[in-house]
Amino acid sequence: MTTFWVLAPIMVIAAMGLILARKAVHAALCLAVVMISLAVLYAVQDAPFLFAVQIIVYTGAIMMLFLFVLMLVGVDRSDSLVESIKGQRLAAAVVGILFAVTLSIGVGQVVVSSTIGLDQANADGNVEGLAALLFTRYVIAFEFTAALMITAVLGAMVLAHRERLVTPRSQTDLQKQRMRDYAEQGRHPGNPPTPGVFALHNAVDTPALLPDGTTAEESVPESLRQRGQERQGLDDSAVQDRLREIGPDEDEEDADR
Amino acid sequence: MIPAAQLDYWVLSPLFVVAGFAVLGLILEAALGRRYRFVVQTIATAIGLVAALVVSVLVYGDLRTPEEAGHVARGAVEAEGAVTVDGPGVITWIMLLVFALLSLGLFAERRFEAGMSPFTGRAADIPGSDEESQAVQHRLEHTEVFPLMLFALSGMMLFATANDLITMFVALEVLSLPLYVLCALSRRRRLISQEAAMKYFLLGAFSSVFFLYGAALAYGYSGSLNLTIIDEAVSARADSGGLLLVAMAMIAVGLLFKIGAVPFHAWTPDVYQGAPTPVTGFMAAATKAAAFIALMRVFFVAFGGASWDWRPTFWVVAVITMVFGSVVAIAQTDVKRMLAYSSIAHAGFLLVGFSAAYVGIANEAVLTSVSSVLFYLVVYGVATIGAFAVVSVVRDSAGETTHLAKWTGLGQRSPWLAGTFALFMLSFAGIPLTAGFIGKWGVFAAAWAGGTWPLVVIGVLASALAAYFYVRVIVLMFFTEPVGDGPTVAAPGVLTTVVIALAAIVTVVLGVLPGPLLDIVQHAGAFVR
Amino acid sequence: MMLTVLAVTPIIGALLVACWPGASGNPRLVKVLALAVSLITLVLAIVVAAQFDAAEGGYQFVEQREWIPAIGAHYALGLNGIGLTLVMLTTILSPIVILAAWGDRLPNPARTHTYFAWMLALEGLAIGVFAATDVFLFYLLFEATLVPLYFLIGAHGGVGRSYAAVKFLIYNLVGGLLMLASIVGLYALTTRAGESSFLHSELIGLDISAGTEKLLFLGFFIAFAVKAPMWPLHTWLPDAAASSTPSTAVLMVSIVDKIGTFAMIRWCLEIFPGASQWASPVVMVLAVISILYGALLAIGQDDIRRLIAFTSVSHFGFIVLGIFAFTTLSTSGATLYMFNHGLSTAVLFLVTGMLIARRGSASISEFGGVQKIAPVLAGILLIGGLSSLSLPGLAPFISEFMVLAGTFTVSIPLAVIAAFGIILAAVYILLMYKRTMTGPLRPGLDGIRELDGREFTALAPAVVLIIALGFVPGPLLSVINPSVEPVIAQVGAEDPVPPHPVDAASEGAHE
Amino acid sequence: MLELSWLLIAIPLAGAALLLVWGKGADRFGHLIATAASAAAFVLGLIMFVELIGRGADDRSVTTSLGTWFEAGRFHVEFAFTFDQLSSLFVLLITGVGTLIHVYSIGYMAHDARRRRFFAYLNLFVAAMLTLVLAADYLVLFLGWEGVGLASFLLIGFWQHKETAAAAANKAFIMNRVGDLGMVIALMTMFATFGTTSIAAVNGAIDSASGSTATALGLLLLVGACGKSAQVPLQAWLLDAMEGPTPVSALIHAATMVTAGVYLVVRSAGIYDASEIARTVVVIVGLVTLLVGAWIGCAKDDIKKVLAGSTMSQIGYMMLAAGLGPAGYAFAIFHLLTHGFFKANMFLGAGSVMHAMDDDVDMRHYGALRRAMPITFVTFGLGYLAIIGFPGMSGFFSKDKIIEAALGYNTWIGLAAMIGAGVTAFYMTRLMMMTFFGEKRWRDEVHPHESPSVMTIPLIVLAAASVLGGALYLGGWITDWLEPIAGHAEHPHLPVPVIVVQLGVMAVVALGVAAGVWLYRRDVPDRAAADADVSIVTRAGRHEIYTNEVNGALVVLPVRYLTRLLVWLDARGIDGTVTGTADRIGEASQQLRRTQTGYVRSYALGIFGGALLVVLGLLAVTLA
Amino acid sequence: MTEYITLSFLLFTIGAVGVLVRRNAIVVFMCVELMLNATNLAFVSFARQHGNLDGQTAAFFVMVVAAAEVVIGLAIIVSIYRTRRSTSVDEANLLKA
Repeated sequence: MTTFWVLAPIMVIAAMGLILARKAVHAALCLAVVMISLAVLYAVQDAPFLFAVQIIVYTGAIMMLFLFVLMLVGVDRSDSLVESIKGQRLAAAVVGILFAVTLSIGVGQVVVSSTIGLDQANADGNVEGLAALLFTRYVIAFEFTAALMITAVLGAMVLAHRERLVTPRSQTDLQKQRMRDYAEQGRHPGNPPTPGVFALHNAVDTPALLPDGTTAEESVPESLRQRGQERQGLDDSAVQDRLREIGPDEDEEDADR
Repeated sequence: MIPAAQLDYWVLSPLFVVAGFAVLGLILEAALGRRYRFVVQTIATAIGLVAALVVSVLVYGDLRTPEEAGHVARGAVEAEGAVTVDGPGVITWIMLLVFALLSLGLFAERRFEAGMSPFTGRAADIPGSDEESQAVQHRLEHTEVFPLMLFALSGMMLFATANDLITMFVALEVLSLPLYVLCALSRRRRLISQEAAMKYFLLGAFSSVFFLYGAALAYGYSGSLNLTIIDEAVSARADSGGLLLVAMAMIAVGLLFKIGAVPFHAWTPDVYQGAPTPVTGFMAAATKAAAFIALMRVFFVAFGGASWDWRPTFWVVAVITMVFGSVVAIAQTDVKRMLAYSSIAHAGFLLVGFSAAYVGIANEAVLTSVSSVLFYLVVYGVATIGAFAVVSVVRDSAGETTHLAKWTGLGQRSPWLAGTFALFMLSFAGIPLTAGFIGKWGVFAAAWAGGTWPLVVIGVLASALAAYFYVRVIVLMFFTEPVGDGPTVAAPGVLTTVVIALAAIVTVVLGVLPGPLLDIVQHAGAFVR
Repeated sequence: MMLTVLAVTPIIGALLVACWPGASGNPRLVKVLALAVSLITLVLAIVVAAQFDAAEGGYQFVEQREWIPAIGAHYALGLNGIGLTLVMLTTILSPIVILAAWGDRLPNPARTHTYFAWMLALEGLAIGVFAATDVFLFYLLFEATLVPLYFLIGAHGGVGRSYAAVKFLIYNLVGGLLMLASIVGLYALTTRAGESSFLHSELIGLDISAGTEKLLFLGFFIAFAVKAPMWPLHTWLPDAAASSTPSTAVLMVSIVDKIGTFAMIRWCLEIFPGASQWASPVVMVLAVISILYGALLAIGQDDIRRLIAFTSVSHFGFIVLGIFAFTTLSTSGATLYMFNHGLSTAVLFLVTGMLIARRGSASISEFGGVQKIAPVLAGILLIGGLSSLSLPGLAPFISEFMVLAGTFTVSIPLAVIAAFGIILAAVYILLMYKRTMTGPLRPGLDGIRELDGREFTALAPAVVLIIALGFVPGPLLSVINPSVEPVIAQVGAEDPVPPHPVDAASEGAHE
Repeated sequence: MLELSWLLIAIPLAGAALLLVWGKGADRFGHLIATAASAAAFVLGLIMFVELIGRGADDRSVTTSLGTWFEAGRFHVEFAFTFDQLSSLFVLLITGVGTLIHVYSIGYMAHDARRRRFFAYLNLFVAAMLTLVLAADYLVLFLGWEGVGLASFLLIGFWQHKETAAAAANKAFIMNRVGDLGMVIALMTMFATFGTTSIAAVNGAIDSASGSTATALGLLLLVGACGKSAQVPLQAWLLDAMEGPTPVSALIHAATMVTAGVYLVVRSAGIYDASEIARTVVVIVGLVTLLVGAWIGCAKDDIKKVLAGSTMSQIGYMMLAAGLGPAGYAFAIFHLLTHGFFKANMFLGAGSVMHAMDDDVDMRHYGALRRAMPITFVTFGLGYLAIIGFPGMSGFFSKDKIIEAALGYNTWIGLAAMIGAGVTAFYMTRLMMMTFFGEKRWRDEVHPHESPSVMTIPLIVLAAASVLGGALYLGGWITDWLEPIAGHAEHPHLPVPVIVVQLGVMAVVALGVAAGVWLYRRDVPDRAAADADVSIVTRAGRHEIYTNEVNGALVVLPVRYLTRLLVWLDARGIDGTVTGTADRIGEASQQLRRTQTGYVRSYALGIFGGALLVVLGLLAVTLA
Repeated sequence: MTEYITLSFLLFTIGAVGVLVRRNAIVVFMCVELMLNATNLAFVSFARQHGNLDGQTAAFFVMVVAAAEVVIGLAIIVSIYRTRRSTSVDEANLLKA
């Protein structure tokens, strides 16, 4: 009983954390707390097998999956605190409270019959007992969990797997291509210029300045450019002055950007 | 030592045939080259369905008759008490298999998308991206839809015959998960397809937890998950049984969600609209059928002893569902959404038949709640698949044109297609000489016999309301001059044509000569306890 | 088999007309084919009538076959005198209507064949309705008649057709569905009583508790009151009549609406005698309201077709009044009224339809002085109008008098108030006649032609019948009376004995 | 022969049908066929009449049945006709006068393109009128009753291109329908009380029924009679009916149809004998109409309307007589017959005048026509003498008898009837003076001329009848003849000797004539004096004592407004409820549609809330 | 016993409320998982009360099912994220009314 009274508040608080935490990761951690506590409660209630499964499958596998996905979509995203649907929170709270109260009143008064306990059922061992049920009474359900698993795999494949349609080019191919480009279009075969050589900034998101004062776009990594995260160092007055000295030609080029 | 489970594989074989062919499909998926997959998968699925159908019919013939079984029902509890192979159950199997066969015709139709299936070529691609067009160029097709459909079907079949709540829950998930995936696979309008999948998934998961929690409480009440044993506990109860009531309520929520009853209906329009049309048809017909039989099984078998406790609540739900579905459908401008609301309204009519809980008179072949609902599900399902098949044919360059405004003048452009659609609409509306009429007749007859004539009166008024929007579609198709270009009707492929024709024929035949089928559903008897 | 053949002939005809190769491109062929089918049906109906033994009464040409054993529905047909009267009306009017419809200008001339096909289909279904002796079959056909009419109005009507069609359908559907609820109730009752059955003969003896009976009666009655149509459930009719072609209007008002009053006799009175007695005061009051209300509204109409529609509301009031007075005289009169009203309304709708087609407008105020250039048209309109106002010597007078006199023996106030309808009838008909036909010819009407041969041929039979039946209604009444008497007996009513009967000797002096 | 009464009807009916169906082909000779039909009917009637005279007094009622008209339940109507003393007189009047008018019309309508149709209608009328008088059953009588109404409608509105004619026709028909309502209710009462509508049976059994039934029947039939005979308060249509061609006015609206009400009362003698109240009301109606008609006759300038007012007035006399019971029935019929002669005569004369005056009906445009149209003048003059009751003329006998009977009934009523005679003399003199005497007032382009002989011959015949009609009373023949039907009439007990009464009447008449001559001896203005310039009495007379206005205010306007109200209510109220419901549902649909927000979380809230409700519902059902 | 069930109710309700108020699809889904866990707690507790192992078996099945569900669910969420660059459930509302 002590275990229960220790864990129950923790679980409730952790569950509330699931609702209240702004960051998804925190919510996930809260859930993990609940799950582990739950595992303990299983153990207390003569369910050692479930205790193990809860830890291994739930906390170990399922929660990890959640975390993977969270990382995939951006760990540091946090929900905005403003509720966008009018009255949703209030309604949720009211319904929730009413629901809990109704359930407690409706059910609470009834659950008074004495607890039989699992000593007899677990006489041959908890796992054996479960297995006996699993392979007799619930064998059909058990067999159909196979279908469930297959579906899960298949579904994940269908939704997330991208069949490769063109063979990826090898290093050799790339090298050949590069030389060909140089031969035909005169593109520089070597590495692009390194970024961050500008006096005031020294970072990968700052494009290198060419001797004529213009920036070398290709010096910033492709991915940053696509996200539009490269720093526009050109607003610095020194650069502006320099640009003015150089003349109209470069201005035009500037405008092109 | 654990004794081996006593399984009568023969009576359970339809389940295993379907599931087995699903697995086979998976193997084929891995083994075959891309060029052959689609055709082979289609054929394999068809063979599996037909085989299961044949086996089901044979199993039905083998069921113990009521005389042999010693009670009013036909059949017996099998598989260690987990599955009930009884009259209504096997008929549901047959019904589901027929729905699946019809839907398969739509799944496999490759005429509309330049020789490609109605499903997206590669679900993982971002809509509108280069990859997607590349996938189209390479003529990619997700042939996994066939095994997925078979898995869903196996889940439905198990769902309808499960005799314990855990098996039922597993079946519920087996039927739901493939559908979630299928919903996301529309070739056109990927965004809403994915949205539909997500909504369906989140809400489906949410509601299934309610079912599960109800099961837990029922277990808490009776100490067993087996419907038969729960029934014993319920029948023997002395107290008011708050635990039982809450258990029933929560289980009802889960099942009503699948049926699409108000206020658990909200997913229906969105998902029906977003999902690929063949999937919508399959889902609308089959899921509803399976879930309804499961609902009836749970409430008649496990909670039959408490029927006066749950009936009033279901009456209210039935009324709200009928009225809400019919009323909101009026304002719809999208065919698929309209059909979705119509399916909500039909759920209401079905609930009328169900909530009367009329079990009939001993040794008399009369329309009971079970038999009338079975009949209704057949006619509704067939017409639904037919209607969605028609929807899949009415297209313009951007795919299906589901906006009703685009349907104006369809009757003049292609009278046969519009005529069949009108036929389905009339059947939905319950106009005599269509199957829908006999269906409505049946549930109302059962309801009246069960003593709930006010529900019948409300029901008929609601069907008048419903008739309004069905008729509106007919007006649109036949009496309104087409605006601008009007719909382009793609020449339907053989498969779709066959599906539409079959559905139309069944709708008419069951409207004029419903005798044989009525006979069958009446003799299916009650659920085995 | 005879009745099946009779009912199926037009339906097969309809399929023929609809599917005849090249039908859509050859309206002439379609018309001839449709007319031929309707004439064949008429011949068959005459054969049936000739074989009908009027003296015997009861149901004849009975056919009965199990249809849906699962719910106890039978394919059961049979005609009694009342049914025969209406079948004759249907078969007589159909060729007239089809011939009159030859010149109809349809919104989509390419679909002429469906127009005629639907008409024939409607004829077949109506015959089925009048012959059905199984309430389930009856209901099916009753509702099925909505479909052809719906398409006739909605696809082939005039301005506002789509609205009118939907209104028509929904109104009738609501009524029909309420009846469905009652039929479901009957099913539950018969099931409980043993074998479920919908046969008229079985339902007549059904033991129903008073409360249930009233409930079931209401379901039936409302359906029929919508169909008939009775105040205040009438508002679909003017819209539907104004938006349909004249032929459709005739089929609707003269035939299909009769199903309502016909069914009141066959199903309400016979199956629910107690409830009919219970409801009769209210129904009679509603009927009287219908009579006066319809007449007053007819006076206020400017659209000729709406006017005729409202006159029909008034006339249906008479019919219902006669039915629910429960006297042999009034109920026979009501039955005869159905036939006569069918004829007179047909003449009115068709001849005004021809007039409207010539002018392109249905507004009374756009006519005037037509008599001068089209005297035959005017004459036929006048005869139709006079029959509508129940001029003695024309058929409707007899039936109207029978209804009134029968009602008078039951309720003097209602009969007297209803009798005011005869004044109002004169007002609405004569005002309409005056405004359209007399006075100086209005400008713009110069082009109006006299009736041509086809139109005259279509109208003449109806006119002749109206006049002939005004003097010699005997043949019809001899068929109707023996069938009405059992109905009155079934309701448990007896004709009131006059307080001072003229003794037999004096009565005998007449004969 | 006497069983052939149906043939009397059939001949003109066949004529009518033939003319209508034959169509244009019969245009050239249609009028001859119609006249021949009418004449044939007259000849047949005459033969039958002679045969009837030859029979014994008890054997003079012959009923023939053509078979059952219709029957159901207890109800049974024979299509039967009775040829008896009363109907035989009517047959002769109708066919005789009718034939003359047919002949006259040949000339009068010679230039009308639709003459064939006119004759068809005339024949139709004759047939219907014969049905009316020959009917052995009230319902058959009603058939004729409405038939003459129809013929009247068709003939009043014969010149349909005139709005006024069409309106007058409608007015006549609709006002008659009000009377018909009374008839129909009377018929229903008969059926409900006696189980039959046979005239003989009802009148024979009336004594077994309560007095109130007899009163009710009497009053209801009177309503019918008032409508048909243009008695107050249903008199207003008659003056408008003068829109019809003049022969029509002569035949229908003077000689025959309008007297049908009197016939009905006399025919229903049994009923009226059984009810004092009903008879009293008949007397009052007759008296009032008598005076009102005379009043209107004094004020009108339209020759036909003067005659129409006179007709009302004279029928008032007949009604008055009929209301006196057995004392007056025979005299009512007597006056009816003589009136038929002289009024037809005068109408036809008026027609002749109009014919000469280019269809001008305003007497102020006449004057001094006696020289231009001598035959018309003479015949008209004889009619004039007859109507004012110049001694020896037919009117003298018939009217005098009525006044005597009225005096015997009630002194004041008798006196009123006497005054009426004086007024009659006045307005008829006025008419004569304005038309035939004084200076000519017609316009120059009008060239009055005598009518062709086809028109004058009927005039002469009728004039002769007007003069000699009194012969019917020779030896009290007519009272004796009608006694089996009208009952035995005691000689009235007069306060003064009969001769005094006769002299008194003559004095009053002379006074009226003198006043007329004196007032109209000089020229009258050829334009009407404005209403403001004439006395209120004249003004009222010109406006038909405002009955049209009263009808309008009491009936037409309320009905019109009621109709408008109902049309509005139907659209807004009843249909409004329906369409409103539909609209509400549509709105509800739009509103409920918004619950589908597209937000998964809203849907989830729905599910969660729904779950709560289902739980609460189940708990409530069980625990409550 | 009652306290276990009450705790289970509480967790279930909190989970349900979480589904209603959280916008991140993944968190919403985690809330569903919380509800499943609450259910499991009820199963296990009832199993002890009734002295049979059916409840524990049920809980086991629930875990298996949950695992499969998570796979599918996350796959759907990821595929939506790829398209929309967002996991907010509120932003997916093209389908409505």
